[in-house]
Amino acid sequence: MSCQPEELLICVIADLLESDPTVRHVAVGAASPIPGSAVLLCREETGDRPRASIIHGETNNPFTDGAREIFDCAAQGRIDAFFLGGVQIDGQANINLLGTMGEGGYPAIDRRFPGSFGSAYMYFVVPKVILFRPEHSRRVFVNEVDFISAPGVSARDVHRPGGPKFLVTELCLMSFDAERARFRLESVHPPHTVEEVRDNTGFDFDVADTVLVTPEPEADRLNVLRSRVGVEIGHTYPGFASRVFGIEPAK
Amino acid sequence: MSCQPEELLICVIADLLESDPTVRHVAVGAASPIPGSAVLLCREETGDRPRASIIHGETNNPFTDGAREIFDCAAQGRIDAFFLGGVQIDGQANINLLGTMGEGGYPAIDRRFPGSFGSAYMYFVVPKVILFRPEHSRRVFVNEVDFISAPGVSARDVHRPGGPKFLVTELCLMSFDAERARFRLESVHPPHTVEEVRDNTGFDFDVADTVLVTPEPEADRLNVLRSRVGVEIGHTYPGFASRVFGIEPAK
Amino acid sequence: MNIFDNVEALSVRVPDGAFVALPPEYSWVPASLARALIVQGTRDLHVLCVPIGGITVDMLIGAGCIGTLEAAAVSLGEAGLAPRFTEAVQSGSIRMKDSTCPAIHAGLQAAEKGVPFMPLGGLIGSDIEANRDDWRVVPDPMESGNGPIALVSALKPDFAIFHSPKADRHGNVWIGKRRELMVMAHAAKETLVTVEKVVDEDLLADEATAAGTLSNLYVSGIAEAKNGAWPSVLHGVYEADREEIATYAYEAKTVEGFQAFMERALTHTRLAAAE
Amino acid sequence: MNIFDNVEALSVRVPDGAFVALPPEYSWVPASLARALIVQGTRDLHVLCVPIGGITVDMLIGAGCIGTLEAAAVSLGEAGLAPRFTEAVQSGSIRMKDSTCPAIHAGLQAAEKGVPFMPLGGLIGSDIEANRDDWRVVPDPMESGNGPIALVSALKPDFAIFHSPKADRHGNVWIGKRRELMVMAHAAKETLVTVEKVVDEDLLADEATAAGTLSNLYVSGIAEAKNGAWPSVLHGVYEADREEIATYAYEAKTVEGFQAFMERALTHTRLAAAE
Repeated sequence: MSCQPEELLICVIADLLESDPTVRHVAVGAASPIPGSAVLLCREETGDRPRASIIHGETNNPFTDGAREIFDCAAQGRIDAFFLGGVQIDGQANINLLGTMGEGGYPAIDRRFPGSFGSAYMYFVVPKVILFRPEHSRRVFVNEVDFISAPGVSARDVHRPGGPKFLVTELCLMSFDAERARFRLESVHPPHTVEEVRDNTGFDFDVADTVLVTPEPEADRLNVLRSRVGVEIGHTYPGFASRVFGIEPAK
Repeated sequence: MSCQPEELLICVIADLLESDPTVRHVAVGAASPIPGSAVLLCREETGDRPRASIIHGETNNPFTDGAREIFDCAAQGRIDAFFLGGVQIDGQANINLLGTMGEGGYPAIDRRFPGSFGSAYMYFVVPKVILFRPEHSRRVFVNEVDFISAPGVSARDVHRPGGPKFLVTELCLMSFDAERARFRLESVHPPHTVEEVRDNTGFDFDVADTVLVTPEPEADRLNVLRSRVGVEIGHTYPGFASRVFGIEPAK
Repeated sequence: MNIFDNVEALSVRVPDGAFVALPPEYSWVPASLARALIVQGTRDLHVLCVPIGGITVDMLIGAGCIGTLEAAAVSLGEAGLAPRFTEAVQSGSIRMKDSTCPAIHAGLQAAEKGVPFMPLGGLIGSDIEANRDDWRVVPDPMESGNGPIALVSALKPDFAIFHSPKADRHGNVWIGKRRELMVMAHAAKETLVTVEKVVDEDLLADEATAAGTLSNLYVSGIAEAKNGAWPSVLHGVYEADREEIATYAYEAKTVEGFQAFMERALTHTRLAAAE
Repeated sequence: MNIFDNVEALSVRVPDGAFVALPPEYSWVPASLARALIVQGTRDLHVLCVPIGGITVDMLIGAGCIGTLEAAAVSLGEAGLAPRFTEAVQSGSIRMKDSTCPAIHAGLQAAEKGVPFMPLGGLIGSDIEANRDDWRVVPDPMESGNGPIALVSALKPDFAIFHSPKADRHGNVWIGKRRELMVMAHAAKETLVTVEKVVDEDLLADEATAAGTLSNLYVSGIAEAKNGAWPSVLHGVYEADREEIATYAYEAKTVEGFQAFMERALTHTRLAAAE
């Protein structure tokens, strides 16, 4: 069964969650349909894990203490995994969600994006942050970000129970080692190659002894994704569900 | 019309609220039936002022953000007057709600009372705190309290928009001057005398040039108190309404 | 989250020495669960009253369950002083951490936010502050021109326990406007709740009920306990049993009177536990 | 507290230069009130997005109402970048105070508690923090062994403004589980609210509705505004008008397109104001 690029990425992320039994609760922020689908897929496949909290959603939303609750909840250690992206991401996992800077740097903005959202906080308090940025190019994966919305690593004396663990792009899956402050290439999505990853990455990274070929999702898995998961994620992201899964919102 | 001691005190306090147009909102804490009745009486008589918030009450209770809201509300400057008492009160308006101390002082307790409640906070943030302690004796009005639940005055560099303004007892009404950190006798309730106040007060205080005789409440006022105010306060303090006004709780 | 068959299935989860947050008598106190703790002989609890205690805490003290008590006050309200509390503090048989209401709320809010402390107005010059090693008065670190400020430490209970009119089958608990119960649950590691009734409706499904609901995300265990706040009030469900509280206030003035009172009060709890 | 006849009676209370807190698009944004501010030609507002902005803020920027903007992000969600915001920040025509969601919530909580700052986890090493003169990173004043901590300043808006499905005749406002609206109102000096409908029931009379109600203690003015959140969502009442937002996202990419769009969008508002 042929698989769309979004579907492969959903499965890659779902595998990162399924393989880690400490992930009991995952929160998904605004405008995150692929990570959101991955969490729901994982739950369909494990039967119960993880609890998925989709903020701003009307379903799968346990929060009744207002917009601050997700942040408090994370600081309490009750959220095990979260997703962040970036306009730019550098080799030390610094992320920039703000934009590219003009002459002299911030606040002179060259190209502005929405902003840092809760990244400067969630990156510190959630144990397993998965960086997710489909576009894999030297414009995104730079040697040094123009603006640090949230730093990849912190000085030893800074209280930081959380941080980046993986990076998922349209080309590959990388892991991140906070001690060494470096990414390592773990698997490459077919039909791409290690060289292609290297050519399109502006920072230096390690390469696993055996770089895997990312497995394509099986037909059963795609069926679950296109039916139950698609309908559920469509409640929060109707445009995405329509475009990727062809599921139109219920009237 | 003969008047009970509690009724006189209610009227004295009501006058302090009615005569001050800056008092738009009064909060009444736990176990405060006399101050609570005074606020309700004031509102009956002015027609609309002040708003009365009786915490823990099911009626006249605007708070929907839990037990902390009254404190936050006061810190926001939205509560103009509040009542505090004391096991001991000294001449600098330090109040002790905790108890009398044994040899060597706190934590060696001689006689323990409930505790300081929110006094260490409300005394600082509410502009007009009225101290209310019916028992007027040297056991209560001491030269120096055994334990300062909340201090009467603060150093100049301490942010303190609030503090004590008046003291109401079974014998008299005193005002408090924070600059001089001293009470001043303003009026004495009939049939008591200035000498009686002095004999029963363990601290030094100023005496107004003309000490007034506290006026006894008029019949109309007592009627309002014993009918509308009595019924309303009975919702929160059924025992008090029954004992003082002879109003039994509605079934 | 589990829904258990009886209150004892909750009480056994609370070990000796646990740090337990308890609501005040006017806000859905878990009286039935407290009696189960007494029957099981719990010892050395560190109880945090949020922010004041009443008959339930007094019983726990009298029964010897409490080692350390933190509260802004303990009282039986209109029924007068809390007799076992008064005696215990005067004799020094419990360790008392005297506090003030907003400091307890702020300490729980600090734990809710995962920060080590919360700044708070007032307090400066109070002997409460002077006797708290875990609070500090510091120069305003923001130099906002308002002088020194008090900082109170985060309060992170092992357990928040309370009673509620209802929970749903998913473990979402109705708290109404008793938001201190939500802060307690957020601050605590675990939350155990007794309810009058487990209901079929999903409390989170409708915005109208969701507004007053604590999510099961924070709840470890629930059990039904009919009249679980008795003799205290459960607003909207039943009033306080003023006669029972007045009887307690009178009888518990002596150790013997307290024991006789508890003997009667615990009979039902013991019978239920033995079933 | 007053209940006014129309939205303009609220908008005229907001002077040029006011510090105004605004909820996000998904949480009962006062779109109709914002359009009234545009029509009346309000200038130099300091707008605080709690914590992010959408089409309403973008319109206020495009119409020249905003001098300073504080937000964790501004976006049209699925419809893409917020075009007037993007242009204004790139050209430097507004002063942007970049923040992060929990810092905005914590700053409002500080104002709610009347303290000058709130401690907050994270932030350290972020360029957001590095560029905020009103935040500080200090050694932990409690020496709890957790290293340095960030402090964010209190945020005290002059006005909190939002839209709600209903208020009662006393001015108590239904907020459901949108508790950020309550924190905004507590932190702000005044709160102005548009509602779909003023209802006869007393929202505080019943614990079930009181749980989701903001007391009139915090509310200065209310006016009915049918479809007052449109084109954004009002949960439980109407969905977002995705087509309208997509049209805006496309047309507002140029100044001319924005003006043409607003000409159409404001016609109704102007007519209502002229009535």
